[in-house]
Amino acid sequence: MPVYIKEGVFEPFKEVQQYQQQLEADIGKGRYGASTVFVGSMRDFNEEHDVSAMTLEYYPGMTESALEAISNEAKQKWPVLDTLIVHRVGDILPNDSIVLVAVWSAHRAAAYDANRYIMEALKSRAPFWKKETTVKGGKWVEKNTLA
Amino acid sequence: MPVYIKEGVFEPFKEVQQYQQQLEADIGKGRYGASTVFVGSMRDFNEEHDVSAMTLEYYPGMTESALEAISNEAKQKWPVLDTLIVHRVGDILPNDSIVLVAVWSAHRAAAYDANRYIMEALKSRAPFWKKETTVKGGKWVEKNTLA
Amino acid sequence: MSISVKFFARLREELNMDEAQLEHVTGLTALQVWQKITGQPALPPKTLIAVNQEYASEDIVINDNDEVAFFPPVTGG
Amino acid sequence: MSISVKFFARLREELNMDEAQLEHVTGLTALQVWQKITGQPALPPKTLIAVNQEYASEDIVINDNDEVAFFPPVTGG
Repeated sequence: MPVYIKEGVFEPFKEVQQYQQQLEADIGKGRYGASTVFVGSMRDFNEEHDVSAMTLEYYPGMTESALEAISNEAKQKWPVLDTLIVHRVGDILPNDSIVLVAVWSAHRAAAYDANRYIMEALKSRAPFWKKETTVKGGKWVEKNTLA
Repeated sequence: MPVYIKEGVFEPFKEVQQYQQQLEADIGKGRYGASTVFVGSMRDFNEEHDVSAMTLEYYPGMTESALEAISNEAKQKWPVLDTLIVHRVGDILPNDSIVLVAVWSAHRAAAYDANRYIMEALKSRAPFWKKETTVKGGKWVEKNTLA
Repeated sequence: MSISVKFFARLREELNMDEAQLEHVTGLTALQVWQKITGQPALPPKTLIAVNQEYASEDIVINDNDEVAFFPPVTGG
Repeated sequence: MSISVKFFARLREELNMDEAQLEHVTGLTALQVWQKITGQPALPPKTLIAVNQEYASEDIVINDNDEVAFFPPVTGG
């Protein structure tokens, strides 16, 4: 159930593929039947202003433990074999991946439900803060998108 | 909204990554904020018997158009930028990927909902048939898993 | 008048037939096509029918050059 | 008695302070820690509080060596 905070650009689907190879080596092949991946990435538009870049601040220590707690909650609520969370921090450009959530399960309903649960919990509880750079200067994002 | 039927092994996350590069080249970077991927793969156990292999039969022509129709339905129901469906046919071994559904959208709710809609519709309507190879011989799967 | 008939999966194996042509018939329903080709009065329970690659019911009337397919419940994904 | 106090994001910028130490105080609530450090009577609306990296309310009593953090609503993901 690892959680990674990354300062630099990451390739979400490469991360998933590499992690999954390790997972198969650890638990054996053919153990899961369903995996879900969510990737949130930076768009180049948000509300009224064009956003040219973004900075993501976090709370070292608390952010990781919040994400670990969320992963464990998902594992208690659904029959999940494993999860992976990667979240970017620092300076981010449009089209960069910001967050990756992956879930492996024997069944697809659990894989979908747990993935979405983790994302919603992350959005509402994990200490990250976005500051957008627009033509008008820096602007803290005040409210998270509900969906 | 492409649909691919594949006879041989495929790497789902490599497929997604390659397709996404093409998508970004076509529609421009920073256009989507959320992508979801579902991968269904073969487990080495199913109900009572150990399954050592599987054969997936399909209806050339109808299968593709059923999947295209399902993709279009998802695009009409949710603000989806693009979708990708890959489904394996022929001889399949445990741990092989069977199906990949990817959805790109500006918003995460649409990306989750549309992905799940496509998978449920595929399971109930797309003409594919599984025959499992167990120690007792070949056995057609009679009923699809609900989840 | 020629109708192309296809069978898939368990039905294909049980009938030992994957494709058949029905000639010189007109106004048949899908069920009647099944009866003529297989000699069986009824479709096995839960059998699905597609006409020209779209789902249809057993009372649909088949036209010249139509493709009719019979198959068990689908189990992909 | 020493309390470590942290500020993040917009609060960090507005207060021009990312970290502070509060010495020789005892029995303070999180709100009183905020008042002592910032000189402001109330927390800005929607401000979140974490004590030892877990969410807490403003009336929680702070102990020796605790880490208290104040920050705006989170906006990750």
